Amino acid sequence: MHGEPNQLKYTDIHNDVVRSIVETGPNYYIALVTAFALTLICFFFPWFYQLYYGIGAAGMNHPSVWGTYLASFIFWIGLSHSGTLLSCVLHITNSSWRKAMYRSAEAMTLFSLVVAAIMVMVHVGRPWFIHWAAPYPNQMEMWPNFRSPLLFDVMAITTYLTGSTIFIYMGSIPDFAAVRDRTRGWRNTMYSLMSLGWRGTDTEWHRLHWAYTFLAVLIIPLAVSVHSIVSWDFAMSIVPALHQTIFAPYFVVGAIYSGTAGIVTVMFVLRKFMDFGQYITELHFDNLGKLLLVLSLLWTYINVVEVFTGFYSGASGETEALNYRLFGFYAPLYWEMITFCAIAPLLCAFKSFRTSFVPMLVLSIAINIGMYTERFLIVATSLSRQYLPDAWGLYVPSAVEISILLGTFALFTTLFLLFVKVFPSVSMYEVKETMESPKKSPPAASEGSPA
Amino acid sequence: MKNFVVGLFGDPESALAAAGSIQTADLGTPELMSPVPMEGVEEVLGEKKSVIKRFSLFGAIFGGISGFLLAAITAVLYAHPTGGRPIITFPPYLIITYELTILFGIVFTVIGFFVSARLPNGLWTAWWKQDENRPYVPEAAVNKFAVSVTCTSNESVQQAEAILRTAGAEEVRDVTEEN
Amino acid sequence: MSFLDRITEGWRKNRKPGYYEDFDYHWAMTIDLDQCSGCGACVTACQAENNLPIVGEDAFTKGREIKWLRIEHYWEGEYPDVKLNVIPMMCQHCDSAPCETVCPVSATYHNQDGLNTQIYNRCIGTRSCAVYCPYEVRYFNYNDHTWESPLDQQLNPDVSVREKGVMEKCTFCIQRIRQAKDNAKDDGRRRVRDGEVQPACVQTCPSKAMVFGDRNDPQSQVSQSLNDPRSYKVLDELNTNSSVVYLKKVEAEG
Amino acid sequence: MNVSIQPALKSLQTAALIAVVAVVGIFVGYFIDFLITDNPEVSAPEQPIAFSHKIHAGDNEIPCQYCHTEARRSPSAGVPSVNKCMGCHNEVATESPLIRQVSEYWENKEPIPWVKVHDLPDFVHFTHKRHVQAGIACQTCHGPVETMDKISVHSRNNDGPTLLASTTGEIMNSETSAVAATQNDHWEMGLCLNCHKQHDVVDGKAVRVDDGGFDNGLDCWTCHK
Repeated sequence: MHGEPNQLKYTDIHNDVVRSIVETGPNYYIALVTAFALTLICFFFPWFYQLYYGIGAAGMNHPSVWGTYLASFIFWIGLSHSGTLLSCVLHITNSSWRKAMYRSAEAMTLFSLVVAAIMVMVHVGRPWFIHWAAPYPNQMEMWPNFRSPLLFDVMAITTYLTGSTIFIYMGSIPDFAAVRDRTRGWRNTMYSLMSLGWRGTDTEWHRLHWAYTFLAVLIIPLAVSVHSIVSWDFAMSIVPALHQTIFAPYFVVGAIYSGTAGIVTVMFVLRKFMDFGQYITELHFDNLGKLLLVLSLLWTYINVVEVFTGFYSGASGETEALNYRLFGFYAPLYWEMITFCAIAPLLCAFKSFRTSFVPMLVLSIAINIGMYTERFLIVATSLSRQYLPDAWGLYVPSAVEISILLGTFALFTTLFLLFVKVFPSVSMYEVKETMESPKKSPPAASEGSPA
Repeated sequence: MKNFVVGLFGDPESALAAAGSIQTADLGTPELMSPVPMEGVEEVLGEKKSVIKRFSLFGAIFGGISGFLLAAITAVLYAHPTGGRPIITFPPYLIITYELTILFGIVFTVIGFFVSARLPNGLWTAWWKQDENRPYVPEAAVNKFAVSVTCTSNESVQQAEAILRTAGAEEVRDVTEEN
Repeated sequence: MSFLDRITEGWRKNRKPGYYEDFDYHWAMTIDLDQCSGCGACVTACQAENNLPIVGEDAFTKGREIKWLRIEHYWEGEYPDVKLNVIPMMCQHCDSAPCETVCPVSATYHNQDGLNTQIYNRCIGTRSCAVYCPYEVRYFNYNDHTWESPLDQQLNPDVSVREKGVMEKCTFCIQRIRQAKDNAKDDGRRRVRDGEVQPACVQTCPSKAMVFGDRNDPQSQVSQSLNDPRSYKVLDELNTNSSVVYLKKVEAEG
Repeated sequence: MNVSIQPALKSLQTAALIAVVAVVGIFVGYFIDFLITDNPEVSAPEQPIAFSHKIHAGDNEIPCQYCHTEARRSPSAGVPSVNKCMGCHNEVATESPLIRQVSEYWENKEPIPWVKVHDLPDFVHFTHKRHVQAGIACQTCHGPVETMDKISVHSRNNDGPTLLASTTGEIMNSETSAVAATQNDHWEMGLCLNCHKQHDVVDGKAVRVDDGGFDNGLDCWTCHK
């Protein structure tokens, strides 16, 4: 195997991680500047134009009032799912292979959520009044409508963002402390503050363990609820093909699916560019591949069920919506989605595929393209075919929308690039835990207990 | 006068053993510092209990109640009938309840963690134990396992040093003097 | 009344679904499709009354025209044996409106007269109400609209001009209802008389296909029209309890 | 060695101080704006003729509706015509330079281009008729106009954030001429709402009640359009 973790020493990890934070090559700066410039050009400038001109800058029209902005919102929320959720599940089930990758997975969660929250701002018509959706006392004596599925979303995403932030921060405190002693200048100040004076005493470890476990237990049902609630934005409507009971599990599975694929991508990048080859190994790709396979089968199953129930119901609206999705204007996208998300992941059945890095990267990207398509189709096909044929329409994204979609990826990359220089992107103490603890060195090893 | 005698060990077993003997020698409960959570601490130094679960429970209950009340009371304050539904509707308000249960559960868990672990370090000492210095060895964050003994007299300092050395400490330090 | 009684009373009141039914009016409309010729006079009247913008060629081709009331056209048969069915479609003012529940900021809600109302300047533009509406009668302002002089002089002062990013829809000409109530108060009357208030479309309809009135009053013209055996509601199976009732077109067999 | 975070905090002292001062400054400024200063945003436009309400309504006790005749029968209170002015000023103070300006307009058969002070945004529907007929004094909303040489109004961006709606909700009866409660109030939704919540209409008059209801104009469409 490539890089035996057991041969590593505690100090090696320490050095590697500190190096990843402190030593910054020109490539990093080039990447950061490029990502930031792309964020500005592709994301913020079109958005400002849209703020000035109105939502009309996007391609939405009368029946299709929702478009790629909402699809991006679901996509990013979905991508956020596996990070913290997976990390919590694996923490509770004591899966040691989680430990090398969970920090960056959680960061993915956090930044995806941030991007998703920004997408809400991009989506709404008057973002300058978005605070009206938050409950706060005001002179109008108006409160948000807590009966609205959209407000469930507001509450759920706020909670999830808070929870994920706290979770990733809590897990990093010992690592901040470890990095603190190795840095100087402004970094030392920053890490001193962020580590809160952590010393690594037995009491602190004990408290951290319990707090962390409680957080994990709280966050698992939260994460499930978040994407269920996102699905209810659609399922609570009476639009054919959206008003489905299966939507909540469908969205949750889809979210974990695309999120897991996202983790594979991020793992690959970290491994390649941060020299973490010793920590992120074939073992991780193997396990993630298995997970992808299971999730793809689940996802396919739910898709089949959706199509089957729609077909079997024979209701005119359902049949029409189904026909349109499978054979209508957007049909190529549908079959592309099926290819990428249902058929391609079957390759993960082979171990040789799972343990090779580049094919896994390609597959993970393909899955996420497919999953984005899924979200787009949910919005586009359902809205353009509703009950009254006279109000049927067609929705094609405009240049502004496509630019903003690309810009979200640049935004995410920018945030992630900043993250790897601030947070130890591999959890040091947990990787150390997975290794064999040092044995007594031969010369000092005389007696175990004092006479 | 307060002195901290800290012994550095290369492996967790000897550190634990040393801690055990410090305790049996009536030098108070030593503090262990390690780069990873150590297993078997509770067997040696006695069981640890934390108040975090009470914080979590309180937070969850508080959040749940306040979540439902937030939704119900604000709806009644300025009633806007929607969709032929009652003003106080259970299914949607239970979702709000659920979310706020978790939100406050999380927030209070963190508060509980800070309280019980006495972090952030520095603020706590400033509040209620002005003179307390907490010993720290940077190596304990990397690859060493440290046992810190709080001593109040020179006698106990020597005794602790002796115990630590016999237990196989690679180095024994008096941390207060350094400070 | 003791404190506890007040609490229970308030609880009951807030748990009774749709308590707006207790209020004075329950506005409704019937449209006789037998009399409707699909001329579109109502569409124009609505446009003039409610400050609807002319969106322009560009926005029109993108499918963004704003017509609170539209005539839906359904063609039957193959050329030359074709038949045109028309149905005027506007906000149905559903009593169980799906659009109302979804608004996160209560910009749309059910008012005391049984109207589904929209407060334009509360709207933040999530557009979810338009998705939830099965009748597709909610229209979104994709950008700001302007009226060139002297067209701006004909804007109705009782209806606000909507800015970009807000949703709008048919209001049953609520400004006229308000005016009628105001006049009734001046006359010392408690209620508005039947026929006293007419939305612009009803007023304009040349074939008198549309009838508007208070459903709570069993003597009103609209109540009697509602009892017509030809009456039906569009998409009634969705349980929206709409307030607009159509009277079916009667055709000869074959 | 100590791992307290205080040294780190100390090294950030300047930055922390600036941040704290800025935050505190914003809040304090905000509150001063609301609580201490009398009129945060006074809008008192220049009129073509320096008309004094103090002389007319205050010193000479001319009732408001003598000139604003439309208030009791139409949504808008109305501005008196030049005819109304000349009705008195044919006889009264004809030599004053200000009145000469009025008579100039009169002779040229031109209306005086008064500037509207009390204005509401486009989305608000307000009718003077209902309020005047319910016996609500003009000062309830307009403030003590009879003491003002120049009409001013405390206006604020209607969509802006507001910490408190300082409405007392006391309706002034037509008989009392005490200083209006709305001196520091802004024309915002809370002002209207508070009054509507606390009053009911009995026999055409506004009466204060403790338990306001949904039926007394709390419907959004009472005031929005």
